[in-house]
Amino acid sequence: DLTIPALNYRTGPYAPSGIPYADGFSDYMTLINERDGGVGGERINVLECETAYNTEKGVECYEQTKGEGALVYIPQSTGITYQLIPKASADQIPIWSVAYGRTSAVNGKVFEWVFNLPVTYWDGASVAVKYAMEQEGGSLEGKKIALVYHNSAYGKEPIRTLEALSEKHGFELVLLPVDHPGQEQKAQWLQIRRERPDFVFMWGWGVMNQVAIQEAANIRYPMDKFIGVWWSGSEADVVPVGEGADGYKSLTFHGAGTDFPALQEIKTQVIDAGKGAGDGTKWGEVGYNKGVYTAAVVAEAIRHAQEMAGTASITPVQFRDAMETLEVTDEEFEALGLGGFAPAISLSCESHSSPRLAAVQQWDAEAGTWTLVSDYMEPDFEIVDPLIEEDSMAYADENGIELRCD
Amino acid sequence: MLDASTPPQTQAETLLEVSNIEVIYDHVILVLKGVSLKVPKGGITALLGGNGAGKTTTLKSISNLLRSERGEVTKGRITYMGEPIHDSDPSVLVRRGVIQVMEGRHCFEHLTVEENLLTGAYTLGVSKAEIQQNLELVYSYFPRLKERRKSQAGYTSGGEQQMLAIGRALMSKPEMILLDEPSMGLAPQLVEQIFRIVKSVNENEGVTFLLAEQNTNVALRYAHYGYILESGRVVMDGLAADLRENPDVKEFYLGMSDEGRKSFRDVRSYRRRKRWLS
Amino acid sequence: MLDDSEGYVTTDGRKIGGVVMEMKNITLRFGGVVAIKDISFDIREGEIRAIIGPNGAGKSSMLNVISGFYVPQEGEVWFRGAKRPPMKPYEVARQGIARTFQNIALFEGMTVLDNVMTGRLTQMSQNIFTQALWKGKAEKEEVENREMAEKIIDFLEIQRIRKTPVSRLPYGLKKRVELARALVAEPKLLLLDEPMAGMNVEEKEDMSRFILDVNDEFGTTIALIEHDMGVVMDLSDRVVVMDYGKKIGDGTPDEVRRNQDVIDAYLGVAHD
Amino acid sequence: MPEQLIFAMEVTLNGLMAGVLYALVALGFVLIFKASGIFNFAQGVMALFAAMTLVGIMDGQVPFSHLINAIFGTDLHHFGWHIPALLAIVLTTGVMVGLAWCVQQFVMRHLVNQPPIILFMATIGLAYFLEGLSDLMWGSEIKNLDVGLPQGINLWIDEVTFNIFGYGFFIDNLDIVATIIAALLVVSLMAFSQYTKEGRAMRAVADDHQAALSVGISLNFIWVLVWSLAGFVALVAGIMWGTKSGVQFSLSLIALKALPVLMLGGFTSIPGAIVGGLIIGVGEQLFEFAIGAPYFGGATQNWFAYVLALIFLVFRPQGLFGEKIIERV
Amino acid sequence: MFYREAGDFKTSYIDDGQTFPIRFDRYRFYAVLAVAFLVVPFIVGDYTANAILLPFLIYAIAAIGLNILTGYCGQVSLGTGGFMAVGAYACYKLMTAFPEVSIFIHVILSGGVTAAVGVLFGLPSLRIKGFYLAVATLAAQFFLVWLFNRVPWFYNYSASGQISAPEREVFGVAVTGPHTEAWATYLFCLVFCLGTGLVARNLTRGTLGRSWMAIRDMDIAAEIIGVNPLRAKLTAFAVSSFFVGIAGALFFAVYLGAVEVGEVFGIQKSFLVLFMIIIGGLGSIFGSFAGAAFLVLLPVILKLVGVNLLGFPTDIVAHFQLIIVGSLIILFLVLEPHGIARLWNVTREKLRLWPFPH
Ligand SMILES: Nc1ncnc2c1ncn2[C@@H]1O[C@H](COP(=O)(O)OP(=O)(O)OP(=O)(O)O)[C@@H](O)[C@H]1O
Ligand SMILES: Nc1ncnc2c1ncn2[C@@H]1O[C@H](COP(=O)(O)OP(=O)(O)OP(=O)(O)O)[C@@H](O)[C@H]1O
Ligand SMILES: [Mg+2]
Ligand SMILES: [Mg+2]
Repeated sequence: DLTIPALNYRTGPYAPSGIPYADGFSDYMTLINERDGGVGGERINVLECETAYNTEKGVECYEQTKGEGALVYIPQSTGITYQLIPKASADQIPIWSVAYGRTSAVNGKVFEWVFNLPVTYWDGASVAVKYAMEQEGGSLEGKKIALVYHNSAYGKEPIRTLEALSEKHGFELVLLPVDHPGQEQKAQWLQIRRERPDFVFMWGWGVMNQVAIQEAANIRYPMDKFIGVWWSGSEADVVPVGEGADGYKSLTFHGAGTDFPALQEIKTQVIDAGKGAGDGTKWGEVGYNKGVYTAAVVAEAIRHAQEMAGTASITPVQFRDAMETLEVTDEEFEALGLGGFAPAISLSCESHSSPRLAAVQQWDAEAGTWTLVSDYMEPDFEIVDPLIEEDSMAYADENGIELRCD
Repeated sequence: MLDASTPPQTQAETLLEVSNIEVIYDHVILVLKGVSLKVPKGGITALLGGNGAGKTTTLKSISNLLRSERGEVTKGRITYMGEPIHDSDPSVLVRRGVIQVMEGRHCFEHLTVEENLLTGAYTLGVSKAEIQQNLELVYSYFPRLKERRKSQAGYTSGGEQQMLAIGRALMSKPEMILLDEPSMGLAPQLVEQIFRIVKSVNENEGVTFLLAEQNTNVALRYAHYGYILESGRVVMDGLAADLRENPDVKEFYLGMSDEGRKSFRDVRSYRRRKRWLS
Repeated sequence: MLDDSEGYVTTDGRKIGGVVMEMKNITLRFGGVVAIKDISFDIREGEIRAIIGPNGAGKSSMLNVISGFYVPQEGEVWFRGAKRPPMKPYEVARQGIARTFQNIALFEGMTVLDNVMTGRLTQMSQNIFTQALWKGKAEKEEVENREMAEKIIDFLEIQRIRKTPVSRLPYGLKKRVELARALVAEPKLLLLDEPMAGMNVEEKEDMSRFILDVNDEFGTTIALIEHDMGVVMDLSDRVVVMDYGKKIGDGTPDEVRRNQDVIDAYLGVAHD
Repeated sequence: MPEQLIFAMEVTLNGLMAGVLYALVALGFVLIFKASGIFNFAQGVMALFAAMTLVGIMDGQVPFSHLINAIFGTDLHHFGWHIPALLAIVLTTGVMVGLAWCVQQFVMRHLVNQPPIILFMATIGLAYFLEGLSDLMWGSEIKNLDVGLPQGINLWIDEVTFNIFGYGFFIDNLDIVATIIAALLVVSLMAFSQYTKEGRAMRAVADDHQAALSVGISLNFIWVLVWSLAGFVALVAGIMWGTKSGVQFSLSLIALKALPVLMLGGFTSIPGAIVGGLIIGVGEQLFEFAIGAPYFGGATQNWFAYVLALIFLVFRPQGLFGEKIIERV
Repeated sequence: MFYREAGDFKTSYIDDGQTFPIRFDRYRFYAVLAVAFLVVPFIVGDYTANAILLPFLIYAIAAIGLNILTGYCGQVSLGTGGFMAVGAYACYKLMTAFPEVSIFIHVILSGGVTAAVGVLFGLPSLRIKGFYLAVATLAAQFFLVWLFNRVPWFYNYSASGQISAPEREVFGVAVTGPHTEAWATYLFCLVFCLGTGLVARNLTRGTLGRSWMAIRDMDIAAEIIGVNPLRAKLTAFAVSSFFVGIAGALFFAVYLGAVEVGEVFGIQKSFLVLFMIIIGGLGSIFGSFAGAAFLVLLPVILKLVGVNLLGFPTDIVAHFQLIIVGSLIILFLVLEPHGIARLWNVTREKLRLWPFPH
């Protein structure tokens, strides 16, 4: 057996986001086990550990599961990621933060054990601006963009990038922090109503998302100018708002909907067979698909590691090595039954993130579906990469880390 | 002076009987070690005894307020009108006519005097008019309360609070009042006044009183029958008039020596043994 | 003889000194209620001074004024020959004025010994750091003060309950513990608010003996409020009588008990 | 009229409305505190529980389905019916009364006459319990609550103000409904506590448990009564907030918004809850508008409410309308 | 049988005032110490240290701190999380500004900084009492968290807004940073825990402790008999915040290693520590330990039993965990309202009387 701890949060304030993901991840692994008998003959043992999105419980989960041969940690929370980076590095277990966590971990020269793929917050901010620019016909000169953000380290992530971009493209940036938990946002939205920004970006989390979308609907802000990050763009955020949420957009790094053979297989072979992790109602939701995406990439990495190591029962170190040379092409995605589900991945020792592409999806309230309304777009590497370099080097200095990959 | 000879102990029917009860606080502190007493209907029965003798505990075990202080009757039985009552809720007891006026007054500080009185009528399922009538009756016994009816009870003086507590109990049209230390902290004139009121309530309304008192002197003047409690045991009982003549009671509870009242200045640190402790 | 400012000797041979505390024209109001109306009186060194009056007369309020807990709207308090500036209650306590309370104000969460020791707080001087270390100065101070506390505990015959939490004590013993807490501060002036309320004769006798002994042995000046006329008449040297905030009598017990105003307002019947 | 002033007026109005929503939560606290001297830490969770139950009933969810499925391997989720909002509200009120009875039966009656801190602690236990129970019963997914309350900008006000100021004010319909309901609740609760015998008994119990017992007030009954009332108020608050932000765990955190309101208004005063709510609502919005956002980088609401309450308290330690603390020795 | 006072005579007041007046208790205490210092470090593993022992020791320090303020001095505080954050951020700033100074000193200094902040927020306690005082401390809680989030200086302008502890050593052994050994971090925290425990005990059994308790039990009377309320309350705030600050520093530097203020030191933390002292027993040092152990251990045990033994889904176990913890709190209260410490005392009293029932 190969053990993958799943630090899930099915309870607590963020459970609505945590449950679909957890279901998706487990169900995909169940599919692999049931259909293929695991990867390379080794069944995947998903070791669920409930964190309730709480850092201390995350640490406890880590300590509890690491002795069981954990191949990789997917911390499911930026806070827990930060706890685990030093610990897991010392224990030589790779960490994969799936588009959250420490952005500068992209720099594999510094962060030997940490991966942040497929895309980072800074990439996201840049893609959002790019998309806005496209909408405005190529220029943002003199435009106004408001950022509504969760007043925490996570919410503040895009600010630096956006500031750099506002300088470059000549738009005005209005910052509107919302304190946790964010149930009351009158002040922020009245301000948006007064200032009439051309776009509103949102880095929100938990209940803050619904309230923001609700308030936006209330003040009749044009929803198609309102773009959330991938953590502000799932069914849990828009469904409670109902009709008003129609047209709301968010970034995403994987496909939406259920039109993928693998998802259909999950439906028939796992959920309908009564082997699903949840009640099946989350199937095909954004969070669920995120779980499927993560699981698929992990499974691919395992397969790759097995090939490299020549043995089926691989170690965390071998897994790390495989991650650093991982290639998942479009064809391979196709073969997995996930054709067009996500852009191809190609990692290297230096770059612990790939493909660093994000698309925009839009909510159709009536149909109750998300649809991609843009291609996968690249961020403005000119802006983002220096920031990553700067931050990761500072970390290397602080912790006396020697650069690798040379 | 008043003399308490009328309803003699033997003839009147027994309203309340406590037989051989034991009370334990906090599961460990044994306070009452077998107390028995009888309260005749229509009389004033006094429960006397020093500090910590267990008077309050006895009253509370009757009114069932013990449980809220983590106390427990572990032995013996208590019957009211012939029926056991140790399982009844205090509110049931009040409905049945047994109400306690607690030591230390316990008025509702933030309610006005009149509201305090009205809470006394809580258990009565009667009309507004009747309650009003009741209120007037109480005011007729305690005119002082009428004057202060609108002030917050927390700001009234000690005497007023004591009157209020008794008045509140009267509002429930009780059969029997358990009165705990009504004289504590009151000026002598007020003590007499309150006891006179107790007496007249007893006579006019036929309310039975079981009263715990330190002030043996007054208590024995107004009561018909008395029990003396010490360290959780009844050490002596008898007609009030007899008790007042008992030499031990005289010496230890009334502060009289053979030569009459002795001065507090002359007390020195000798101590005679109480005869019943021998 | 009351005019003798140098003091005098009582019939039973105790020496009464000059005036230690003088209340001048005190008026205290609570909103609309006038609790004390223009009252003046003095307390002499070494005497036992009683304050009596009906309930709500303002006696406790007067003690509270002396303790500095209530600040009178008008009037002055003179202590040991000097006018007392506005002071916090704890500063008053540090001047050597200790007291007990009408509704027992013991620290219910502490043992008898700890309660008594709090009375010594005015004498304690160790800072937080020496206390944190304990060994050395703090311990020495603790032990010294413990000795004083034990002395008073012995004196009041409450040795057996030293380690008992006060919440478990019966009323009478609580009163005694409260007295111990006041005495252990070695006060110059001791204020007792109804020390014998809720006690039977035997206990009152005990308490009287303690009060007299304190007065005798330590020479402590005592002001006490009491409703038991027997006690007041027997113990006190002079008596102030208050009624609804006004002073209606002041003098020796004998004078007071013959005062018709006092009889009407308070005693009800001539007390003999 | 200068633009800033008009904006400030709009912010103030919205602040008032937000304040009413806070007050709705604070009201539940006040009721229980007034009647029993208990600081009910579980009030927020009660609102969550009420809202979850309401949604569950409306959607015909099978309670404890998760647990049942896990144990018996069944696949139960919905009864397949849909219950109209009004009926569901009545049923949920019934559930809240049942909860009140349980609280009384299993918690409060064993703790008569204990100091406030201990009762407070019991409500902490209750909060944990209810949180676990509501999740176990109805699942921790987010749920949509729609009982048909209007939501979104009030066009009439928008138009009227636009005609006057040249700038249409934004007032949320939901807030207007909340204000009306809160006013009704407060008036009826005040009348209840002041003029009925049960109301008087409630206040008596708050002052002195033992004395209340001694005059024959049944603490058990009073407690069931106030907890039911508080449960009902929690339901109302749950409906309002749930409509706004969906029903899920975070709903219980609204209690934190109610605390400063409570302290400012006084723990014991029903009108205090409303006035406190209004002051906090307006204060924090205006502060954020005029000072917080421009000078402090925003998101000042959370602490500002508390600091405002603190400033008031320094001058009136019992809160604006709280009962005077009787200090005598 | 062995549990007797009789025959254990005290011949001096010093003996009588010691921490464990009963000989049996004293020996047991020494035994526990010996095990904690001489046995546990050799057998402790990563899981026990990082998931159980460290949080237990650190929470115990915080609980002692809060217990001094709330349990001994009667001032309800809901600002513990905020004050822990002060300790953590002070420690971070000190560690990065003066890397050559020993971490030991940094932790103590962090306590000092927190004490100063605590005194500042304690000032309103002179006028505001009871639950109303909670507002002052809540204001501290929210304001401090906001401040640390807002002002980049506190997190050294790092892009992530998080603070991470650099590696520091004591006697050449790393106690912070990634390369720590379980036993080293454990011992480091244990030393602080023991130190704070002893200091707390010394302070509470002496003059200061009595003035705190006097204020707690009846503040007016205390003032009238000579307790300076200003001094008593502010020292309580200072001492309490000192301990809480130390706990915050250790929590950040030794236990978690990286911290984001809103997530780790939010209001939930304040409540958690408050629950610990209430469940353990207000006004009891032992209670602080008991409460910390209870709330750290119980969820872990429930989880192990539910998930690993019974094989229930994790979310159902998590829900049950809440239900069980809640029910246990209530059950404890009904059985013994004054916390675990009192429960322990009653048992002890019964033992002392044993075999007689009274
Ligand atoms: N709640 C309690 N817990 C423990 N012990 C108690 C409690 N209440 C009373 N006691 C103890 O029970 C004994 C009897 O107390 P009780 O109050 O009945 O005496 P009492 O005769 O009324 O005295 P007093 O005249 O002082 O009121 C006392 O020793 C007291 O310490
Ligand atoms: N803090 C206060 N606020 C308002 N009124 C007060 C306060 N303290 C005392 N009073 C009022 O002042 C008057 C005098 O009260 P005080 O307690 O001094 O009477 P007392 O003579 O001690 O009576 P008793 O013999 O009953 O103790 C009373 O009417 C009382 O209600
Ligand atoms: Mg009694
Ligand atoms: Mg008085």
